[in-house]
Amino acid sequence: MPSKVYARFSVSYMQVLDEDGKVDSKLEPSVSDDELLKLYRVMLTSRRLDERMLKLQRQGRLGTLPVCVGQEAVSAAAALAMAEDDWFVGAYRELAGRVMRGEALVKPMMVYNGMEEGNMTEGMKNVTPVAIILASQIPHAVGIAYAIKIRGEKNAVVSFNGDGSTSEGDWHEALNFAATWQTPNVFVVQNNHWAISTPLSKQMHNRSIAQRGIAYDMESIQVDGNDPLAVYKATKEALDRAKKGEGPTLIEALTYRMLMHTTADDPKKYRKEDEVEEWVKRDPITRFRTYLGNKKLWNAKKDEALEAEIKGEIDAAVKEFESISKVRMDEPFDYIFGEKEEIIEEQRQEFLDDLRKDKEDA
Amino acid sequence: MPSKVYARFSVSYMQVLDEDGKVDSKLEPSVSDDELLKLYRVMLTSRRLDERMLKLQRQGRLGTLPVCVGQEAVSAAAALAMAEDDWFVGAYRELAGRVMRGEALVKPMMVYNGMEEGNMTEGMKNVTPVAIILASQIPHAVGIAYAIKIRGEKNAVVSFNGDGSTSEGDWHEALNFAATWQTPNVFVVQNNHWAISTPLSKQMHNRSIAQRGIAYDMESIQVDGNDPLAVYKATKEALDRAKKGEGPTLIEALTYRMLMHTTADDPKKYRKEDEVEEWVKRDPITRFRTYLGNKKLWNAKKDEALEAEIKGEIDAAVKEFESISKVRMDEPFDYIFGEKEEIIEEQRQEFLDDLRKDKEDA
Amino acid sequence: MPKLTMVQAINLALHQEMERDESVLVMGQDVGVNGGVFRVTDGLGDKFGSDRAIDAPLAEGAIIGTAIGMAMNGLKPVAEMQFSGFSYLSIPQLEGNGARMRTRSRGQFTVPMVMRMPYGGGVRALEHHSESKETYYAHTPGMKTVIPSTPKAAYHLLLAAIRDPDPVVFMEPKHSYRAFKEEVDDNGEAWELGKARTVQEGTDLTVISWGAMLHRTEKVVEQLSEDRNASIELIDLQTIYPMDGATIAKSVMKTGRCVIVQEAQKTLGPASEIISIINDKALMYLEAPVKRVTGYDVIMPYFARENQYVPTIGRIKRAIEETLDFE
Amino acid sequence: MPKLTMVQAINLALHQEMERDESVLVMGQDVGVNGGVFRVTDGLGDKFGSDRAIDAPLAEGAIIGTAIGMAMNGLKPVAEMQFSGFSYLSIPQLEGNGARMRTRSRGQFTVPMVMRMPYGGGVRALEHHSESKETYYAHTPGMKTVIPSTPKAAYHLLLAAIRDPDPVVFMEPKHSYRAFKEEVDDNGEAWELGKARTVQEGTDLTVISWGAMLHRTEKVVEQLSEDRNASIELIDLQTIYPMDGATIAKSVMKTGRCVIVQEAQKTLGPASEIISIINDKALMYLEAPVKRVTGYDVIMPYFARENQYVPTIGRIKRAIEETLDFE
Ligand SMILES: Cc1ncc(C[n+]2csc(CCOP(=O)(O)OP(=O)(O)O)c2C)c(N)n1
Ligand SMILES: Cc1ncc(C[n+]2csc(CCOP(=O)(O)OP(=O)(O)O)c2C)c(N)n1
Ligand SMILES: [Mg+2]
Ligand SMILES: [Mg+2]
Repeated sequence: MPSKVYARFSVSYMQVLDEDGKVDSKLEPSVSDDELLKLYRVMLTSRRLDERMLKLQRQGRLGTLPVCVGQEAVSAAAALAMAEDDWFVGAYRELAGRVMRGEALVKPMMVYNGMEEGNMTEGMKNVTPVAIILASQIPHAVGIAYAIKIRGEKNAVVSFNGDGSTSEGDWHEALNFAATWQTPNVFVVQNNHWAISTPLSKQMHNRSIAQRGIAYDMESIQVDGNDPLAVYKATKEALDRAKKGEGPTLIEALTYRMLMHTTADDPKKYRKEDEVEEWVKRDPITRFRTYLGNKKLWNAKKDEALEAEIKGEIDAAVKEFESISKVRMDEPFDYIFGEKEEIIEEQRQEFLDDLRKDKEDA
Repeated sequence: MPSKVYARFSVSYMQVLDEDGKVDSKLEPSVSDDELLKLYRVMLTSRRLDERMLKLQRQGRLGTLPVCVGQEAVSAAAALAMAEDDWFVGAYRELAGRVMRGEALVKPMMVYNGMEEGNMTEGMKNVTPVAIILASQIPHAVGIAYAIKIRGEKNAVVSFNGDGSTSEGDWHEALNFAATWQTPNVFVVQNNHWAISTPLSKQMHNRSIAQRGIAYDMESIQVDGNDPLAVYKATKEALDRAKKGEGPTLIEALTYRMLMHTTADDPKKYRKEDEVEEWVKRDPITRFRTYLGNKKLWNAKKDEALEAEIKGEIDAAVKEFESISKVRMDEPFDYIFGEKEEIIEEQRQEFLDDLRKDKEDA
Repeated sequence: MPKLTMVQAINLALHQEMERDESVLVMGQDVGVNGGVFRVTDGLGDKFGSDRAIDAPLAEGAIIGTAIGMAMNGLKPVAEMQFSGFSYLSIPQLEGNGARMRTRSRGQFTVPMVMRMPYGGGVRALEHHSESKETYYAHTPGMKTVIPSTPKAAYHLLLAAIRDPDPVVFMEPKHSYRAFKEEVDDNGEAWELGKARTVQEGTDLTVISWGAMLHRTEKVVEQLSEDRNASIELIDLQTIYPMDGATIAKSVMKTGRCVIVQEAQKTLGPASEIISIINDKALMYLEAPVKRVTGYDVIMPYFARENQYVPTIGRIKRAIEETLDFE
Repeated sequence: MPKLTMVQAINLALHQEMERDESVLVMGQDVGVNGGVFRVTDGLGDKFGSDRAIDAPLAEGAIIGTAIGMAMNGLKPVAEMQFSGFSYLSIPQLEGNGARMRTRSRGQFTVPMVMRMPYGGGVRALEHHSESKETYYAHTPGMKTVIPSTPKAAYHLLLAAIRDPDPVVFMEPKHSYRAFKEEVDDNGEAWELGKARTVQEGTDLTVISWGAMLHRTEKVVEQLSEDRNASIELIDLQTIYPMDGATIAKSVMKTGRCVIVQEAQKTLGPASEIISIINDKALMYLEAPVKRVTGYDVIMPYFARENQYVPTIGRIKRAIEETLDFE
């Protein structure tokens, strides 16, 4: 089509730590040794907790459960880049990030054992519960950021969603609002290449998700999501800009879901083992261990000790989980409204009567 | 942010006929004289019909009504580029395009007098009724195109929506589906700079709507929407590509709503007269008349004759409109389902009884 | 006490509450500079600035979605849907998040917000501009649905809605926006939500209505009370959910007869729940079937036919008479 | 006659109908290669190709929106929502267009399509995976809402839904997906929509249910018929809208007593409409209030509590006994 170009755009890709753990020193962010070690510990804890929960699920002690294996770097490194009062608005594949924010290890087990109690965020601030309706949490992230902005507060909001979720209207609407309002948002998309059985090629025609930011003239970048340093650096810089009032950023983190979508899923039905193997080589934890080793911060002995420590923590969490006595059954009536409503209390009474009678009959 | 660029994009702008009616002969599309004259006639008819309907509305003979004044070039020229069996999926600001497709002039009056009868499309093929829920018609356009594609048919679909409507999730979802499925769609956005009182600056942060196509790696272009030749050319080329199986196109047509949003709106509340005046200078009809004059296809005498002819047609349509005797009141019961349903017929009977009794009482 | 139209009363409530409480803001399409297409938010932009009278981009889902986020972070947004017919785009956010956040987080995150909007027929508008679908909202647990019928009720109930700790859908009968004025005591007091209002006491028959239908029904009741010397109790439901079953049951136990006038479609409109409550709590007191005067199970026609599809004075009158006469 | 689970019966209906009618296709998230998360669409991709077993991008609104367009242009899409809890994202398209297109265009454009989806509790799933909100759909004029309760019903009713000239919401009780098998006569016959099915005749009391609750209720009815020597009529509603008022009224006029078992929340669930129909057509035959056994007006809890929030065997039994005994 003959005509004149009126605007040019580009999108960049960033990797700091390559697949072999070699760092690009020009890009290397300044992170204290303690923080680096914390990042490693959190990623490993998340991995081991996932593995344990999978076992519990297979034994019938947990319900359907999504795991984060292979994607730990994204949410953990993003969370490391955040201040304590920055909001963390996740979906369901950010176990590592939640652990970084201080989530007790027993909580996810409670959630996946069908208990809302697991959504309690004692000890953490500004971390929202697991969100199941895809992309529906992204408008919340923008509203939260709007409140920050008009009150002139100094924190920001980091939200997470998957590649498939960028097809939802909620996602588009939210990014447009954020760009228009110039809210302090960082939108992290975990592009793990699959939405259950749907590969990117059936999800979208565009070659990257980062370029979707162009639709909103939003600062956007694609990073190696299995590279914790790249994720950290991109998130940190985005947060700095957000807090300076320079508006939102879209970060596409390229990663991979190494296991099943949830425990109800069988990836053999739709994807080749080869593809998975390629990505196993890019494992974020292995890579980061090499990096720490190169920095002389880590060695096999320390690793052994850490594994043992983590195992101890998880054992304790499982024990706590298993010690939880029965739930109070009428609790849903407590939280339906902030004030007591007659119609609800009437139904609660009927519920309790029936519960008692059902028990008597049984 | 230091990193490497992995993709570059650009968006182009096209104008063929400038504000003074001078044509860029390198870009001038080949359109027969008859077609050029038809285009002029249709735009003028639409303008005069709008003016007449506004009068009728002010006299209380029509209800709330959106007008197309100033935007005629977009839908009329796009419709001229279409084949007779291409689908025309409009919103409510495409009067000129509808007239191009053969809509009887009495129909819009019927619609804006609250009669579904006005949505009947006798004499036209594949033209969908006015769509009020913004952007909700765009997914339909994609579904219609999908059917064309899998049946291997040779037509395509042109849809229309406004700038504000691109904020809706439906719009984003539809464009993504079209790109992913590579359906024969042409998405025309009439960017008239306002959504009721909301200017572009409060609607979006991006400097153009055409760049939203980059989000889907979709062929996209911005055109002068008050330039019928640019709209024609862009639509024609997009349709050709669509029909060859080369996928969808996004066309942003820059235009302006010269009058009120609808008759219920008072633009003085939110916009300056200056701005309007700037755009009056860019009137598509004046500009096209100059072009036709330069081509020796038009002169003042012909114009006078045409105005008289159009007035005659509109007078006849108004007369027809005014002759319409009362509507059959229970018609909604006819069209709720394709088969007779007991519950509906029961309610129809009650309705008719009540109607009779109400009349007796009155 | 000023005499106000409903539009003015709502506008007053918004002004006062935004003055009183810094966390309250209004948002929606054209609510700022333009003051809303019905001028309900007139003057708020000038007074409170564009941060608190937000002209939002055109997306109902995100208006409600971001409002939920604002509410989670300490604000109290009052979001306008331009017409209720477009509010269904917000159902996913309301049902999926707004109404669930308290339960999901066990009270840690709450969503004190209002979605307000004009609804109902009778203003000669385009398609989708004449809807009465309060059922969608009333059937969604975790939020409240309120419909005022007069300027005064609109004022006090909107204050209550804004102060409520949970999402409230506030549906304004646009047919009554400017139809009549009423003295409004602008004392800043909130009425209690979840309570029906007994407009007039009576012993022979109970009539229940809400929204624009209330005004119309009231006239019929007045006339019939006189013409037939009947003692009719008229109840303005006011809150669709949580529904005031106690008031309904008490009245019907007294009168034994009941007529419900509802603008919404027949099947699964609020009248169906009212009848069910009567069945649950007062069936054995009924001396006649409950009569419902409702819209029909069809698409609300464009305005050439619309008026006959909203309960007419005649239908209401006949229903009351038949129910009074039922033996 | 093969003995099939409900999943198999639905799969069979889809296979046969896609074979018979070229314009039928299935679409949705993971319905093609993966055969659907419940394997309901298994094998359709292999047999009919990816053009007719479409793995759609992840957007419920556009799945239904494009399905409407396909239907307007001659196809008959059967669109799957992965869980009914996500189907609310499609309400704007269904309410705003799918259900209205025939009226809007006076029959020129029609939307013969099906939205099918698993609904209801009892499979230990995550939040939003256990919903029963048929009211949203049944309250929307211009479309039909169908809920089969057995494999056989699912087979014949799905064929009817696909052949119906209007949008049909087809809600599959996922708790019954594999719970039991039934002989299914795979004769390609469609049952009529809008008709309730009398599972068992009786004269003492009418029990009405649908979906997953039917099976559970049937067991209670069997037991009580025997234990108490009661003659109980059991009705499977099958179509929520248009509701079969004639069958309901006829039965209650005969028995004078009625219990409704519904999984959905209490307020404005289908039971409310059933009670209203009884009020309209059979009130004077009632010997006891109609009893409804329903879910509660709360957010369906996660699965640690879920089972007690779906009508239990005990509740159903007690409701029937109390209603039988009411004097
Ligand atoms: C609105 C909505 N639709 C469908 C689902 C069912 N579902 C759960 S996860 C999933 C795939 C999500 O893919 P993606 O966004 O890429 O995230 P990932 O699971 O890969 O992390 C689907 C379809 C849902 N939870 N919400
Ligand atoms: C979903 C929806 N929301 C709100 C409205 C009310 N409304 C009608 S037109 C309009 C502005 C549309 O702006 P734009 O898309 O730019 O089209 P234009 O009217 O300028 O042609 C609004 C908000 C509507 N019709 N549909
Ligand atoms: Mg993914
Ligand atoms: Mg516009």
